[in-house]
Amino acid sequence: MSTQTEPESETEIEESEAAATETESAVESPGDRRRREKQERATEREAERAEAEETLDEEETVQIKVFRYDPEVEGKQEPRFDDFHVPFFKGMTVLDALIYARDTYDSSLTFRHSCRQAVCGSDALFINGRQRLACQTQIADLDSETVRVEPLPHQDVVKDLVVDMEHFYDQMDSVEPYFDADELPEDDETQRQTPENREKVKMSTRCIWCGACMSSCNIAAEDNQYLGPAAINMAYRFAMDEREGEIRKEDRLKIVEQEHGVWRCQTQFSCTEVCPKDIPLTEHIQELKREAVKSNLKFW
Amino acid sequence: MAEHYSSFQRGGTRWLLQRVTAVFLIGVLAFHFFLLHFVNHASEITFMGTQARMSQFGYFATMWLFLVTATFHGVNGVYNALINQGLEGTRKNAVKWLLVLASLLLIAQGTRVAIAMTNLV
Amino acid sequence: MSHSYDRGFIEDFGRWREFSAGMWAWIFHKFTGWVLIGYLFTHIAVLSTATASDPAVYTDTLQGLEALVIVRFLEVGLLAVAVFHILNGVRLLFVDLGVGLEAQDRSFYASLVLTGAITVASVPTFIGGVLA
Amino acid sequence: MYEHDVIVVGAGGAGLRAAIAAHEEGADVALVTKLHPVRSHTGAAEGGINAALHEEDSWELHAYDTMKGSDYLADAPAVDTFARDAPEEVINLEHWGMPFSREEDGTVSQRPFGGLSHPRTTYAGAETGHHMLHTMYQQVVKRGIEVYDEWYVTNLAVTDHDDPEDRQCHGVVAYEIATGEIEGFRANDGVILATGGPGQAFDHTTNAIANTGDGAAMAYRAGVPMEDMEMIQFHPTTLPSTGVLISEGVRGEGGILYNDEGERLMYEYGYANNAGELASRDVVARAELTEVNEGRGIEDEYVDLDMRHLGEDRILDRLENILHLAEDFEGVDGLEEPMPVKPGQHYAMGGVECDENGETCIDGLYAAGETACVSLHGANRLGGNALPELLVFGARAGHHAAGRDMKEAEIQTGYSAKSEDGDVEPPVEPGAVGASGEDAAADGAVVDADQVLEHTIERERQRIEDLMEGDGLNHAEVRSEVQESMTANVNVFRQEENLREALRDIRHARERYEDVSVSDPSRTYNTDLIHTIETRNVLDVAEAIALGALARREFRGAHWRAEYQERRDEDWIKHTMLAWNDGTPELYYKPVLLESQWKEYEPKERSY
Ligand SMILES: Cc1cc2nc3c(=O)[nH]c(=O)nc-3n(C[C@H](O)[C@H](O)[C@H](O)COP(=O)(O)OP(=O)(O)OC[C@H]3O[C@@H](n4cnc5c(N)ncnc54)[C@H](O)[C@@H]3O)c2cc1C
Ligand code: HEM
Ligand code: SF4
Ligand code: F3S
Ligand code: FES
Repeated sequence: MSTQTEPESETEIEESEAAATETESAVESPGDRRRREKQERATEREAERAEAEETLDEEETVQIKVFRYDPEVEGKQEPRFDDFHVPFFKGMTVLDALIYARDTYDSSLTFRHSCRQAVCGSDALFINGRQRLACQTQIADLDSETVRVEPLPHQDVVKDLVVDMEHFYDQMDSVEPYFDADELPEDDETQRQTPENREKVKMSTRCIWCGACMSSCNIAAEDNQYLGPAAINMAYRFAMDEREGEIRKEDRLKIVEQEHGVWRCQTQFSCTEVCPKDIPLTEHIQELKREAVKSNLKFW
Repeated sequence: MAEHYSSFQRGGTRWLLQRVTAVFLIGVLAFHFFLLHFVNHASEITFMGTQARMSQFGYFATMWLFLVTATFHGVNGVYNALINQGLEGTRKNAVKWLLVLASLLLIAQGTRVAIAMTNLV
Repeated sequence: MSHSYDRGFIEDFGRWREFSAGMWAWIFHKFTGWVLIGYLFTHIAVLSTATASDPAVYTDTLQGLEALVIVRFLEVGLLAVAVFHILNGVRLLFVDLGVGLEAQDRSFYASLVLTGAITVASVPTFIGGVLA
Repeated sequence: MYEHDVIVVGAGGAGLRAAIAAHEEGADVALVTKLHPVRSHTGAAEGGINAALHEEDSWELHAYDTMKGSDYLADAPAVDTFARDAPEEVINLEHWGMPFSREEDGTVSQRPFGGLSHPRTTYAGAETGHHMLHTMYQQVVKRGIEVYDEWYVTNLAVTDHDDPEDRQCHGVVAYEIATGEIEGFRANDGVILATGGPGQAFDHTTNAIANTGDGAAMAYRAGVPMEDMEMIQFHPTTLPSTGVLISEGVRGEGGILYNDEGERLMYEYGYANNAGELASRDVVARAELTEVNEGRGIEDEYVDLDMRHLGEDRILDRLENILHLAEDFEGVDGLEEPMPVKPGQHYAMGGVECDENGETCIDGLYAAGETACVSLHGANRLGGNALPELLVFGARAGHHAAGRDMKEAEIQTGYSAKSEDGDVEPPVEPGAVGASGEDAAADGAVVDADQVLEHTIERERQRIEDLMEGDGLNHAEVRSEVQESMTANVNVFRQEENLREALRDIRHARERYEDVSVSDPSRTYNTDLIHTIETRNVLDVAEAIALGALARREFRGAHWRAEYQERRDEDWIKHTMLAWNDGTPELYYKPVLLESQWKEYEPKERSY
């Protein structure tokens, strides 16, 4: 079919222009009627909205309680919670509510966000007592009158909902988080990988570095050197990728085998529960423990 | 890359031993409890009874192994728990040797007691 | 970990209310493990009476202790602790083998229920002597 | 002041590839980015990466498809270079560990995609962009390339010669978001802009909130023309409340579009009697909007995309991620109810004018990725052609900036490439309000590199001081004013009067922007300030889009004009160019190159 010919839309536009100019035209075509009705509905909705804004009562609003802190600003140096009442709409996420509160009530409300679709990992927050991505959390699903939003626990708070991610990034970097094959084919050839092997590493490659898992783990909270579930999962992603080869795998196992590596995991499972990408973190950590033991047994 | 991480001790051995001892302990602990609280009611325990049991070589060996594995398992567990809490550096080392010392004392004393319970001495 | 601010009671008292099954299992296992190793040390201490030259010391000590109601109750507690530690220990061993990970929360609840049942069932045997 | 050979602004797919390339040449390269690299919007791409890998396929076919898809507004040298380099780049990516989906024999899978004559789209599940972004970031870590993350680049340090083509870029000025520190970054060999798309010029977009067209606006104000800005691709199936993309796969599997009256609109109203829901993106988007405009939209906003009849098994098997998207972002269960969808801004074909080597007309300034316009996509981008563009032209820009000897570019840049004066009469004066300060180059005195940087740092410091001072309007009001007007007036359907309306609104917003101030007094992580600066960029980019749309009086590719319903090849095979001109924008045209060193293309009707 061609995109160049669209006869019907041309006439429709002419019609609509005509309709716009000759509003008091006597005979109303069905199209005109619909457009008029549409117009009426729009005015109605606008009026409703105006009214709603005046009488924001509890039924159609949600209350969000947001953690506030700023080391620099007087009055915010002492952490506190601020309440915002935000008009609710179907499909509203916690991120939408935060954005509304910021843009309408307090532009100094600070949080990270970007993609709005659970791929950038910026907005992992502690929402109603659990690590979640704000953009991925429907307010309706929380089943609660108020939504309590805090920065990720166990991380230093920079300001409001923004935490210092440096330590998390350091842990990620410490597992040599890059593909590094023992040998590569010719320049114009790809490596082979069985679909089964890809399937095996698939879940582990989905990590978006949001840090929710690390924040939920009691061990990571206490033991600062613990690699943490995300970094171990990263190591898993490469160690299990058959394209890298055995030599590299040995090296990778050595990294996760250190005192503050996999052994620190006490299988609390909270990392697995909060991961927005459903990565079976505990399973991966456990598998690495077994792999590590196996590779050591070889030398006994 | 290996030398890069050589400062880290491989923790796999202790992890594995913790599991192996656990498997052993399941049986022995259950047996121990059952024997001394249900079969022979604890309140009826006398030195005579104990001596009779301990003088059997199999029982003695089991109890002694029980002591050793439980000590390792328990003390290693405590040590792990402390590392999990972020214990580091010199304090960690001090705690480590303290725990080793405590375990050795416990095993030594336990062995002494066990031998005293037999009719060998 | 150092905090550049004070999150007040939230950070100080932990978020236990928000803990999930796996975390409770960890806490209980830890607690029971510590109780057990603590008991092992005291146990050996008590049994040391066996090294006294007079066998009666040993018998008297044990029977004396067993005559105390509080000790009987403590024994019930010890049993509960040991049973939970064993059951959850088995659960953990399975987790280590990568078996039944999806059921980790249910197996924890099962350990709790079983521990409770076994403990209750054992009460007559333990308390029997002193109260009757 | 920091100093490196090459400074790459932006760490999405294009920025990362450019940094790796410069590093391959031995340059000391640094990435300066307002988001941590893995947070870049490249991670949102789902579909795939086109490259002619199969033996039966060829780069010529890929080039041909791309040119045809562009509706003959792409430059042949760009298209050919792209299609030739793409396979090598994809293989590179594979060597870096990209987890491509595989065939039984272990080779990389390729699937068919709209507008392609051969199945040549490589992919990694439905998360191709995520994997591509992460794979390249990993290589950046491996190479130890310096990354300044959460540093917001506020301006380019460019000499202030009168003629932009004499100007030279010596670096950038950036603001560290966490601390509020303003620093100069001196680039000895070149600055590469890779700041992504301008989706935030619209209020309904598949783009991230950080996609504010910063790079395009900065380059524009520094003197680089913007090219073909009117060419905006709208995607027909996005969720109404967030703009999250519902992949074409749903329609591919048999999903049906219904209007408020429960009619199967694509057939009922004859928008596409043959292809139905599977007609090309622009056709479906126009159909949906016509329904809404005609009053047959649901809640006068959207139409329904229904896939329930496919059955639970098939949905779970092939479209599971769609269920999650609808559930998480719209609160709708796709198994129980139809999903609301409407068209949303998706991709900008136009951008910073540059050549096949990524070079702009300003010496030492490069552009790559969605922010750039080499002119590869012309009037319409084929699905799966953006990601390989990041690789091919990201790499070329990196290599060239780091000094690799490359063949001279065939594409001409700068005002000197002009062929015709522009003929657009905007209803209001476009450009800067009271051109001064940041909007105009100074007296031409500052040319020495260090001096240029010092001078720019000073200006940025002053600008930020000014914004932080006083108490005025919240930028969010201005931003949403522009966004709403753009979506209402410069959308899928474009009519003369609406375009004029948009320009009036933008002017109004510009005037209001003069009164904007930042109310958060903190220097710590002040997003209020960052967003306020971004809003300025949104204004410039939105205006360029509206101006271009008003100028182009034909229907080509994604650009539909109510008054001109045909592609007019005799007059309009030319690029619309917009030069900032120190605050008084000037529109002109430059010829489209339909001939490259390898091939010549003949405009044909774009029918599928
Ligand atoms: C939902 C969606 C799906 C898509 N699917 C496909 C597909 O299947 N196939 C395909 O080929 N294409 C697809 N595209 C298009 C393609 O993904 C984008 O065009 C491409 O990712 C843009 O990459 P980029 O590197 O230019 O910019 P981005 O990835 O957006 O990166 C921009 C970078 O610039 C930085 N930055 C911006 N401003 C500043 C500043 N002022 N200072 C410092 N840093 C700054 C940001 O931090 C970021 O790192 C899709 C796009 C979307 C939105
Ligand atoms: C009878 C069967 C037993 C089993 C199956 C068992 C199992 C386990 C397992 C698997 C662990 C490791 C938990 C981890 O590292 O994640 C553990 C920890 C521990 N066990 Fe046992 N154990 C048993 C008996 C004992 C006994 C008899 C003692 C005491 C002497 C004991 C004391 C401990 C301690 C102190 C810990 C560490 C708890 C902590 O993490 O703080 N256990 N047990
Ligand atoms: S593993 Fe999951 S929770 Fe952890 S950082 Fe990655 S995506 Fe986030
Ligand atoms: S929460 Fe922590 S203890 Fe292990 S299973 Fe997850 S890393
Ligand atoms: S905004 Fe990107 S993950 Fe939520």
